[in-house]
Amino acid sequence: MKKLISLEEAAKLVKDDMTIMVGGFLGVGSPERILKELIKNNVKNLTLIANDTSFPGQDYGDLVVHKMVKKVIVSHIGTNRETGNQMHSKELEVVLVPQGTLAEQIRAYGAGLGAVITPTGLGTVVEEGKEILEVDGKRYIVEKPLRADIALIRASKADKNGNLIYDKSARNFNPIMAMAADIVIVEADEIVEVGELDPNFVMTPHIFVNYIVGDDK
Amino acid sequence: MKKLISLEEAAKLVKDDMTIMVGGFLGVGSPERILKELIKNNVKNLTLIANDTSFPGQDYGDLVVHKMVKKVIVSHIGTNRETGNQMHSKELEVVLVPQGTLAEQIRAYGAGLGAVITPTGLGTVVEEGKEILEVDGKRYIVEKPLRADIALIRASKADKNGNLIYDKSARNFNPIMAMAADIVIVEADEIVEVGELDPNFVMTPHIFVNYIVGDDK
Amino acid sequence: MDKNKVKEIIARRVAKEFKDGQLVNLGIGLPTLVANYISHDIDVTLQSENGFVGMGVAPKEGEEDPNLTNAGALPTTIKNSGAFFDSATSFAIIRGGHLDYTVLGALQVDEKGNLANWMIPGKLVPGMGGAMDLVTGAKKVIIAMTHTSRGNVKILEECTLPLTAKGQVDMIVTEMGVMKITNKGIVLVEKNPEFTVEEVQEVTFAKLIIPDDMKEME
Amino acid sequence: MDKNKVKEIIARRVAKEFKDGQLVNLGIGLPTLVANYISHDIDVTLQSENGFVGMGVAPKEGEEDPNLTNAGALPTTIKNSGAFFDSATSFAIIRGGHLDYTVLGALQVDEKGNLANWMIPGKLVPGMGGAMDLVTGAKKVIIAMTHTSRGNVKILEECTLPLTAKGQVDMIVTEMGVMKITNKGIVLVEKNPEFTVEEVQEVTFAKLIIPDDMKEME
Repeated sequence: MKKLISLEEAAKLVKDDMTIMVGGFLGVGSPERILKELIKNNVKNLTLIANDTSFPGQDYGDLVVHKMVKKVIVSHIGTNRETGNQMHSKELEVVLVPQGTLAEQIRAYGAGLGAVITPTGLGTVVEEGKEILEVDGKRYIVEKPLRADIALIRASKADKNGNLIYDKSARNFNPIMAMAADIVIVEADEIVEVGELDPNFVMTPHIFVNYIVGDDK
Repeated sequence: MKKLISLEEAAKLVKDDMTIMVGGFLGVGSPERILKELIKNNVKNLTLIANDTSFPGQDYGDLVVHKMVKKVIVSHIGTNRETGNQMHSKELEVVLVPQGTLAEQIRAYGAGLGAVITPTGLGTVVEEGKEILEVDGKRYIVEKPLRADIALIRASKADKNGNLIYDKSARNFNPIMAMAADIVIVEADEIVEVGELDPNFVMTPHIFVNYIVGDDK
Repeated sequence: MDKNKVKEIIARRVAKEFKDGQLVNLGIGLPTLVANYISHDIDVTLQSENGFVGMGVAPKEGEEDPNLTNAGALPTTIKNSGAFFDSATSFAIIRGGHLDYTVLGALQVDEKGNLANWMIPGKLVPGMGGAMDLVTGAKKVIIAMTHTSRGNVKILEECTLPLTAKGQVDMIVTEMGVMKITNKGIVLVEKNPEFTVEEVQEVTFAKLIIPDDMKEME
Repeated sequence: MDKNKVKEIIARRVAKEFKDGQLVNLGIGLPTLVANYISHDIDVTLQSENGFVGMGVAPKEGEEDPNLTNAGALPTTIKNSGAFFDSATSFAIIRGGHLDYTVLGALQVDEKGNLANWMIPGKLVPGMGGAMDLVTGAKKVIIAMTHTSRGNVKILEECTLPLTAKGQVDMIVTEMGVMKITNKGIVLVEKNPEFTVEEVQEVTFAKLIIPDDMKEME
């Protein structure tokens, strides 16, 4: 059995200066309730790894708005003007990474691989300062794995052991982030008994999950 | 709609000198009926990429027994004495690869990555003759992606568009091989109408599948 | 020319490139419109980089599913022949060469097939999102855009903005014509009869090659 | 000593290492027996590298499922808390450091923590299967084996057979005792009271370090 915790307990696990991964794609599939709670705590100096910085006024987009983040590693910031503003005023460090590279860097850490060898970004600023590996005469960029202290993810269903199922396009980065953090906290829309999920269709095995936040009813 | 073909048609797509991937783990989850048909055709000089060489007298183990294979790239040959015999008599080239490296090499080709950067095999013969990449002071072996002309895979269910679901431990190498070959032929235990598989639980999207062999009834 | 008419001309022409059974990713904005003009006689599968293939039409009002959106976070639908997957698999499809076409907009594109569409230094830095992977991985890259933007010429000898990818663009479709990037430069393979070659060349800062068999843009 | 008794001693002792909530991979052969001795008071999850976690007991005769086998292709079962996945994910778990323990047999193991268990040149070449990944990726590597094999000493100063991995072994459990690999060499932390230190050292070709607090093997 995994520890079922409250929203308050979940949010308290995130501390100043931590690196956190947050699942979601422009907010879709992100753990909104944990994030709302986290914003109350006003944690500082976070490094945020996510696909994007979502929109101001919602989920992880608001972590930036509330200036809780010192650095973001994302593929896109165009939907959150606050990210751009803080970048220009040098309050926030923004590392832009091609989306496919970001996904593989996260997966690589979880899979124990030493680097991602990708053609994406060759001949662009993405290549700058990075090592190049030549394989059979073709050039590739060496991108390093990405890890986090905590991953905050969202699932549609969790059994009490932590086996997860995601729903439709809300899956996105959640399964790979579940493999790449020291502590994984899942916000589940629905918690079911062990045995209610068919092992053949579980998307994230319970072994990756440390804490489950339920519907708090 | 994908082309539904007969066992005979499927087997005929495999020609002399091709590199083929065959799904399965010691035969579990391998496309037995296609392989049986293929053996009748007595194709020669194949390069076989699989987890192992299974057992003599069954599935892809018999490709070796019938001397249809000139080279195998596998992680294990201990269950098929014929592989060992042909290796010692120099009739068969055997390339042994750690199982996790093999899986990633196949995935890497399918994912357009230039290499796999793995710690597995360091300080062993696996390292010999291979490039070493140092990342943050740690050494890794550079392993090249693996591709095939044809992948022969097995699914539990296929819809007529080629969406696939695998069953239990019969999944193994099938989904990654489906991404790494020019032509992918699936032997399905059951063929269902489009719409009968929930898109949320499809394990291999139809875009990877070229041909479906049904139950031939 | 009317703005919507311009978009329609471009989207309609791009859609003609696709063949039955192909897999295509359409970028945000103008490229999204291409979906409306794909012939009903062929089966083209649309990929959405946030995690599925088989994207359908926009849902009716009131039928939106918050867990089913396109790469622009707008509600969409999936065909019953579709499939969902995670972001690593989505970009395995994109980077791995499994897409037949990617259709994207551009800030600049040049005669070497270089593309710039993700930032204007000091002004606008949205980020590359999935664009760099799409352009690097897809078998064919089509740029679908208005020929100029607020009077600025976008088809150049050499891009001046930070690149999205080097030498990856295959074709440019604008309201003025269809251009192919070749070793020798940009070939105007089709021209909108509403414009003369001189008019097209005037707003194109790369030398256009005019083939003997140049066609009228349909 | 009776062969089955030997195996039982080893398997029973290895099982005592595991703690509640841990994830463990048991190799083929003797290590498989360890499952029988895991305390019922703790919840240990078994991983099977052919693609699942939550491996259960062997099925009753007649209830075998051809699609549910262990890494040795023998019929097995899965607990209702388990989950299946493909081979890439299986080895992401293994290589990625998510396993608390891997328990494997050995042909040779040495005082540097080197392990040889996948081939004897010119004689036996089964292949490494998943062993190299398991030994490289697991947090702790336990070698479970008979102390000698047909009179051959297997615990050495330096392995002579081709290695499976360099410096990865943490602990060796045999019928004679429990040994930990340290910077200083092999420490005999527990000894089976049926043997003297001298008897153990005689069949061990690496110098055993005998700590003051050496315990009796339970």
